Amino acid sequence: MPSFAPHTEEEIEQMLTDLGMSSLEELYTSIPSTLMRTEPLALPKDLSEIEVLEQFSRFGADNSAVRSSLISFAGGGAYDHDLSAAARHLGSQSAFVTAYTPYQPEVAQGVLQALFEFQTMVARLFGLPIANASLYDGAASLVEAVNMAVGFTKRQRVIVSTGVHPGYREALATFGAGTHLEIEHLGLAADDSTIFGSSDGDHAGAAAVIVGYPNYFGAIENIEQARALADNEEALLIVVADPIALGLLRSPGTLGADIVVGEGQSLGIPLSFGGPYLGLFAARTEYVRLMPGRLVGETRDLEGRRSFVTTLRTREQDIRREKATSNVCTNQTLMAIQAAIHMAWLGKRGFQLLARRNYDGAHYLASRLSEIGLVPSTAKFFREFTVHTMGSATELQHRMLQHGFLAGVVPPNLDDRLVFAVTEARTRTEIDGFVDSLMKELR
Amino acid sequence: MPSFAPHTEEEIEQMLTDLGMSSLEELYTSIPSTLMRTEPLALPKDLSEIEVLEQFSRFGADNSAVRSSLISFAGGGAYDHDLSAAARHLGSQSAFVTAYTPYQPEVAQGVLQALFEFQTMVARLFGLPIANASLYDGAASLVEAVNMAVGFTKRQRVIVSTGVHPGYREALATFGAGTHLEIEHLGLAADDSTIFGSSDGDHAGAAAVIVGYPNYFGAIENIEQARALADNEEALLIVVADPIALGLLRSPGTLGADIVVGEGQSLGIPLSFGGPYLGLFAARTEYVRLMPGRLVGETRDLEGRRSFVTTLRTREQDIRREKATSNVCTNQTLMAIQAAIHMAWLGKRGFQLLARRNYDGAHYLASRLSEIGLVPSTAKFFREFTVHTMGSATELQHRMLQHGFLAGVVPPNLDDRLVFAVTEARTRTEIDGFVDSLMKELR
Amino acid sequence: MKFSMASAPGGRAASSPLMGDAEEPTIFELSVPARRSFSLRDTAVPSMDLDEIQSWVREDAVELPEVSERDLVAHYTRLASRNYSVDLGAYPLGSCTMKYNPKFADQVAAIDGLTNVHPLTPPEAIQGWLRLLDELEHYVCEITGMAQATLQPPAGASGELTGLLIMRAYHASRGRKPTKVVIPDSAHGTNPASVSLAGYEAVTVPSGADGLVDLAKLRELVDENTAGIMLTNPNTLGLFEREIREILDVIHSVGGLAYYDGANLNAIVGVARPGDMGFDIVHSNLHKTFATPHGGGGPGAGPVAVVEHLVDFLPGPLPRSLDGGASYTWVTPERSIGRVHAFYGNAVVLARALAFMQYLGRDGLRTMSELAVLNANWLKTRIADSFEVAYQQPCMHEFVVSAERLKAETGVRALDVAKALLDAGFHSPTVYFPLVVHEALMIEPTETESPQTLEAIAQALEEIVATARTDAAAVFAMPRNTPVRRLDEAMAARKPILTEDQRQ
Amino acid sequence: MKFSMASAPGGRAASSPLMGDAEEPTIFELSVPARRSFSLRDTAVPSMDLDEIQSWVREDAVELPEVSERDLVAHYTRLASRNYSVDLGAYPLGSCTMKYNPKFADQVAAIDGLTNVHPLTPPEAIQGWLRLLDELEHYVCEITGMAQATLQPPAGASGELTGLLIMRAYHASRGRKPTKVVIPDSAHGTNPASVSLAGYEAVTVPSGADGLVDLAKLRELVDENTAGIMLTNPNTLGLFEREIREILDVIHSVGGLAYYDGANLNAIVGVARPGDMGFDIVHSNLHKTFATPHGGGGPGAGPVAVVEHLVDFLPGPLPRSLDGGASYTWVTPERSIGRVHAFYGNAVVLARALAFMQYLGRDGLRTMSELAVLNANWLKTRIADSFEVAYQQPCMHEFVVSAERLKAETGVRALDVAKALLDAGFHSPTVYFPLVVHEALMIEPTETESPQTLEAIAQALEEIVATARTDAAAVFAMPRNTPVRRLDEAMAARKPILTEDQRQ
Ligand SMILES: Cc1ncc(COP(=O)(O)O)c(C=O)c1O
Ligand SMILES: Cc1ncc(COP(=O)(O)O)c(C=O)c1O
Repeated sequence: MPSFAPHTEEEIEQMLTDLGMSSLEELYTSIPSTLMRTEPLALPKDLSEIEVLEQFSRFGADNSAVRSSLISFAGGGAYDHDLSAAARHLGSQSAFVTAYTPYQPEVAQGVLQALFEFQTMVARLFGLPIANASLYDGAASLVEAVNMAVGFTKRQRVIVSTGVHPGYREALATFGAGTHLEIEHLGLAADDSTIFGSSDGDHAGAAAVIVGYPNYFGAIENIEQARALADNEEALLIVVADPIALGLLRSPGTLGADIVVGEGQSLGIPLSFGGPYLGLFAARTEYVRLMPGRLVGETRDLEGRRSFVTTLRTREQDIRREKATSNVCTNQTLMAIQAAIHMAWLGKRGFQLLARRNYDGAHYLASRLSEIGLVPSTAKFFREFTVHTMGSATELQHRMLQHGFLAGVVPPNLDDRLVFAVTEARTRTEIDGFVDSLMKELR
Repeated sequence: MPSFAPHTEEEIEQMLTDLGMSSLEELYTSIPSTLMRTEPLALPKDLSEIEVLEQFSRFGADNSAVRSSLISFAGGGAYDHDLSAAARHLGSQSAFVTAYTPYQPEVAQGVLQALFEFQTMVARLFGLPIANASLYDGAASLVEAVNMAVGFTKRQRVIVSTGVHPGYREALATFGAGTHLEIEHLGLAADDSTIFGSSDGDHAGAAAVIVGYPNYFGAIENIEQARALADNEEALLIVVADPIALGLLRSPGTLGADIVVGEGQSLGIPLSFGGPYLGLFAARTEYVRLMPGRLVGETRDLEGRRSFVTTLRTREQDIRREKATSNVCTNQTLMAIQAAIHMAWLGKRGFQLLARRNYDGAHYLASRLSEIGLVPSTAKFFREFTVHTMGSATELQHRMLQHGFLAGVVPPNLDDRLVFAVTEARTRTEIDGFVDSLMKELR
Repeated sequence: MKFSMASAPGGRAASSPLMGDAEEPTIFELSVPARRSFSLRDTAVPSMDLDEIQSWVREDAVELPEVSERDLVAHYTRLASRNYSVDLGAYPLGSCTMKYNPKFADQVAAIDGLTNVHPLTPPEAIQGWLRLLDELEHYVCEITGMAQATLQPPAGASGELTGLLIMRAYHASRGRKPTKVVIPDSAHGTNPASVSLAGYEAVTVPSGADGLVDLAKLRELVDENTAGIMLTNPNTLGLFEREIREILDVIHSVGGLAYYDGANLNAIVGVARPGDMGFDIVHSNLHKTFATPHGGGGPGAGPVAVVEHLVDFLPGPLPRSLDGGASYTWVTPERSIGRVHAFYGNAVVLARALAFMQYLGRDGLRTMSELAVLNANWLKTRIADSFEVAYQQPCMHEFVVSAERLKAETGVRALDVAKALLDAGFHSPTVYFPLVVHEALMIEPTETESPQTLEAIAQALEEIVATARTDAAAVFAMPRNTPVRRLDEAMAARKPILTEDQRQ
Repeated sequence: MKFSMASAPGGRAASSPLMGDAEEPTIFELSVPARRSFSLRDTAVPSMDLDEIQSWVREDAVELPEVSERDLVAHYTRLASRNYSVDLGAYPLGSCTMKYNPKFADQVAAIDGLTNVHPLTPPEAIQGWLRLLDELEHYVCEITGMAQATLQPPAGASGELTGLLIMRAYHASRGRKPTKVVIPDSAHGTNPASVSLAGYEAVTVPSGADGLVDLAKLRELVDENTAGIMLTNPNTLGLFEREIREILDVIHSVGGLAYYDGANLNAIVGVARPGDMGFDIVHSNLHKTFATPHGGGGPGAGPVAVVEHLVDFLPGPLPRSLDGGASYTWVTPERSIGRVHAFYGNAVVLARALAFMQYLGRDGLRTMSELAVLNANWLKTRIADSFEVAYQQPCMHEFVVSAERLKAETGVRALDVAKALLDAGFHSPTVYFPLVVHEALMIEPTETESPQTLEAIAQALEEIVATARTDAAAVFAMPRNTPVRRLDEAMAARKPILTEDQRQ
């Protein structure tokens, strides 16, 4: 008997008697007997909670975690930041963790207000008037942004910079198979930034132009040029932004983006082997009725008290069904709340300072690497940049593991490059140690 | 500016202006200038929270923790049990952790009801009608029990078995210096149990007779004999009980104890390098007005709803002052709540099973040790027993650390003995491994 | 019928007022210029010049709130105290499987070697994670009766779309381009939405009076343009589609595939398997059946498992051992539809689910489903005098009743009943879904609620009905004991205020 | 006087009702025979026979509750939701220093290498703990101006008794047996209680009209039978004893020692030191000044620091390095009074306190005290129109006002004000203490509350006074918004029900 089910044998008997049944099997008379399993599942028998915990500790011991085993200079959409204890504590309150989607606003003001605050922070960060209450991750946000642009323009063609995160581009291609998306790419210059200029396709126009800010290789793209291309195509401009960069750089919204999406992991969420992360999504007000995902709005209760509720629900799948703006239902609310708390912990000045620390760390590493001959290809960057390795980047990365370093990420199909990232968590001592080890390996 | 103080520079200025002051120093004009420090404290400057955390992780890395570094066969008043996740989670809710002593019962029903439930569990465990809401630790509970017996009998003499935990006996001696306690000891037989028989002192009678159950060396004492001695002396019988043992053994209250005290660490509290732990205290009803510490009682609110409140407060120091039954104020409430939750998680049957697992483990170890010639001196024991080592026990314990074992505890001033403890957390594989390593060291 | 469960206390949030009844200010309203919480480490990294990127540098700082840590903590603690959750009491929310989530799984989710791993760490340094995911895939496949699975989809809806894209790739691989996917009229909204996103047309098959797919109508609908069908079984009315084999035969006979929406798996784990019923593609909602907490709306996880002849289309990468389990690496199937997540899905949620499965084990998993079904049937029968049970056959893990009679007699609607239940200390059931039942109340007690709690819910519902009959206005005015009372939702939608800055 | 702080929101628990208003059953009432939460590991240890101890084996099992984990979690989650705490709002409880506790210290307290260490692990395997304790001792001594300290006392009261026993041992070592310890009439109750337990007679010195020790009276009281004095400075009225040097000279002149009750240290950290004032023995309440959370009544920690000539009497063992810091071991002073705790005190609480001290650092610690004093003075002045300020000199970190006038005019007592404040969303101040002020309200805002919160408290107090004047009955009926309302405390004491089994 699993201990989560409260029923005692006696109670089960009694309940069955109340139902006029004599066994639990009888509950399943509506299932044809040919479909009923007679054998137990071919799975191990139950364990105590401590045994399961110990089993997972062993799984954990077989991984090289950052900080305890590895000093990370890897980014690529997942960053090793210092996390605030307050956000961790507050985000793990059971009232947030074990609540459902706020369908009954009278008893969900906690989640709803926290999401309203989150939406405000994301909108301000991205320089756009509205934001939603989260999507699955950066990739999902990009896919939804494209769907929205396609829905708005009624066009199938999108122009994507190859500087956009390869994982996001792959997801876009995967889901684009359903929506018959035509994806066209913009190449990169030697400095890792996108080569704009009117697209060479012979179509009438595109649904969207998509660039990273900074892009996957670290380059800070010229959003105004992207905007010009979009205007040419009468397309929407979608920017995939690194939220941390926006502590230092002008926000994409103010630079002309129509939709800004991004991965919110950097905003106080652990690396977590890639998930759960946090898809950010903001847009201009005119697209509000095309927005994917949940939106929390302000209203009043019948005593006139300010309160919050999910709103514009007619966009959503449970009401609009096959005509919904998106199929999303469960999103990443808990991550959104945690990110909001972390952003509030950093606050206006902390966020600015944090961004600067990331910048300084990356540029310090770049300058140290230049000294040993590894000159970054990326000309203008924030906290991430690319170097070209002589031999196999994967090989070099492998050897650096032995020194206790996670030496950047290798871009898919580009085994002669490493993209390095530095956050505020990396000290000068760690950076110097990293450069020393790299030097040894390259000698 | 420490980030815990919310005040901005501007607000400080403004508040000072409101007070007609021009600097923070002015607040301290009532302190003679000769007493005002002009130099800063000779302490390091502030650190970020992450730096402090890393500093403490380094402290932690310099200890050998049980499970991660050492497999523990040590007891001596501190046991390595499996902890329930539910108790850990529930006990760390901020409503419990960051509340003060429940002085305003209208907004402290959570703590008060949890303590009422705790009192009930302790009373049932010890087989006595009433229990208090906790004292500092097992030692403090013993001291308070003796004070109570002294207060009740108006005698200064107590008869203490040398089987009682040496740390508790030392604390009793320390505090007894204030209350002019005369402490007389009962020796132990070869099987580690107390030699009773009328005390050899020539006093008229004693305030109390004190025995362990089981005692420090592991022996299950004969409480009926202790009771007989106490009756002889017209003294109160105080039993220092291991709560886990009471899942298997008859409770001291039903065997005749007047006061039962104990250390509650085994009830779901981490080893914590010795604290915070949990002093348990139960007694017969007739002593209720002499009880030390907080008592929570049931009552009604003005709408007739059942509610809870600290009661019989006239015993306590804040009201009775120099005539109080005790000076205790802050106690170990959070530990009491955690222990109550853990006991409820174990429940009636789990607690019984747990005790049996402890018994089985210890007796299995004892039988394996007997095979290699280390025959326990303790004849009747629960989960802890004593073996006599050939050479220095401290030396042997030191060598066993290299094998990854915490090989019991060495009784103070008895360097030829080791007291071993086994809990439900020790597997047969671990026990066998321990015996193998011991064998190697003894060869 | 006589009922055995005394009305013992249980399952109800009776926390009653804690203090004050004012609004909680927003974090922005608590903000004071120059106040702060943060502290950053001293990295000793020198300040680097900004010259090269000067034209990108913003002049202003992002207007994030400026609060003390003390106020930050108090604010979000107070917000938490304004929210109902499973940990407070029962959540009989049909279709959502809101069951108690084991606390030890929180500790699993906090293990350093799991949470602090960068997703792009080379495979040799993440063997623990790869093994864990492989083991979970095995559990998912054994439970669903499938061959292999992707763990990438971060929620059920994402799993649906993934499954439909696999369906699409499968047809394409056979040179076919069917255009329609059949869904029953009781389907969850994500189903038709996913069908559209997969480039298919959703075709609705009606339910018969018995709440089950109308097989005759299905036969009429299906032709060689049919790519497949999406079903959940038990269906959204809580009923098992008895003729499932026949239904799927119809689909398979035209070369279509059958998709199983695993949202209702909680009824049948260890009892019956979608694979044995003939399904080809199955998603599981780990945040429902396998007790990963719902987080106020997410994160979840929606692994998709497929039969043997579809494994080639699974999204990559997949954790695979090429040396019989000695070591693991990432492998992407040859004809993979591609990634559906930037990394490997909601990995930590996946770990929680595996922990839950290991804890319950082979037998416990089956008992879980049996008791979920027992609870639902008992409660359905228990409240049958108060509301009309929509369908008479034994239900599975959830059931639907209607408040139509009550509405006709008193004006009190399903929505009012839902709101009134809040005052009794319980979360409301799902209302007005599925759409095929009028004034629907969809109730799913789950196996984690005790008979005492079920009895308490039943009594609360009875009391609401009794009040409706004597004083309907009192019911309309409920809830009264909640942090706020009924909201003006129309006002929220009319001129949406979605951020602090949109407020006048 | 004009006040600058606008009434911005802040510091107030406005969580308002969450649902239901019923009692929460006890865990025993939730119990059902044979229900369970627990799971125990499979140790593979064989079952051993019980023959030898058969006569001790109990027949019955201990009647612990039998509940599901789901009900267990819901019960204690609901209980938590019935409790006020610092994390919810302000707690201006004088003498208690209820300040915000930093959350990162919870993480410190959870570090495996600290929490999972057995106290009797040999010193070579606990170097981290020994260093940590040594470092904390250094901080405590530097802050108090003392030579060495024991960290063993698990709370303030235990520290007091420890200090008095050191006093006793010191006199004994000099062949003296003085009998009396002087304490002021405003002293906290633990002081006289500790004096008795140390075997001394408590002799009270009255305060003058200015709230300070009456030096002339003190001179009359003190003679060679005086073992020492116990003071807290600032004193329990929140006033600094200006003539502290003179007071202590009187004591020292007869060979007595001066004990400093550190409960009020929060006023003067980095500003003035007990050692510099002439104190010989000082305890610090780490759960007050150094922000370790109070846990609903504990655990705390009350280290005792002493001047050089008393170090020999400190309880052992002490963490000491005999090789200049390369390694540490346990050392017990030769004339030690002995242990006062079974192990080394509340070690994890000690770790939290050190973490707090390191976080604030040299300057932050002083700022902490300065702002605590600023807050107290500001609030005192702000509410001076509503209540009579008991003493006019600038206060330190707390202050005492009297509701005597209010009581005379309206019948509303200090207690009623305290209860009414609960309804406003704040915890009450301390009332009827210190005893020397009638209808006392003792208020300590602490430095962690913002000026906005102080203003909100002031407004709430003003409103209560206003209500008292217009409708005293309304105040007597408060609180109304709390989980329960005023309790019948007499009934509780008349026939105490202290356990479930004592209930009829
Ligand atoms: C029947 C059914 N299908 C699909 C889903 C979608 O799952 P998710 O919310 O994880 O995207 C749900 C969720 O409520 C559901 O009830
Ligand atoms: C002035 C004073 N002294 C001593 C104490 C006792 O400290 P503890 O509660 O830690 O025993 C207190 C506690 O409230 C106090 O306020």
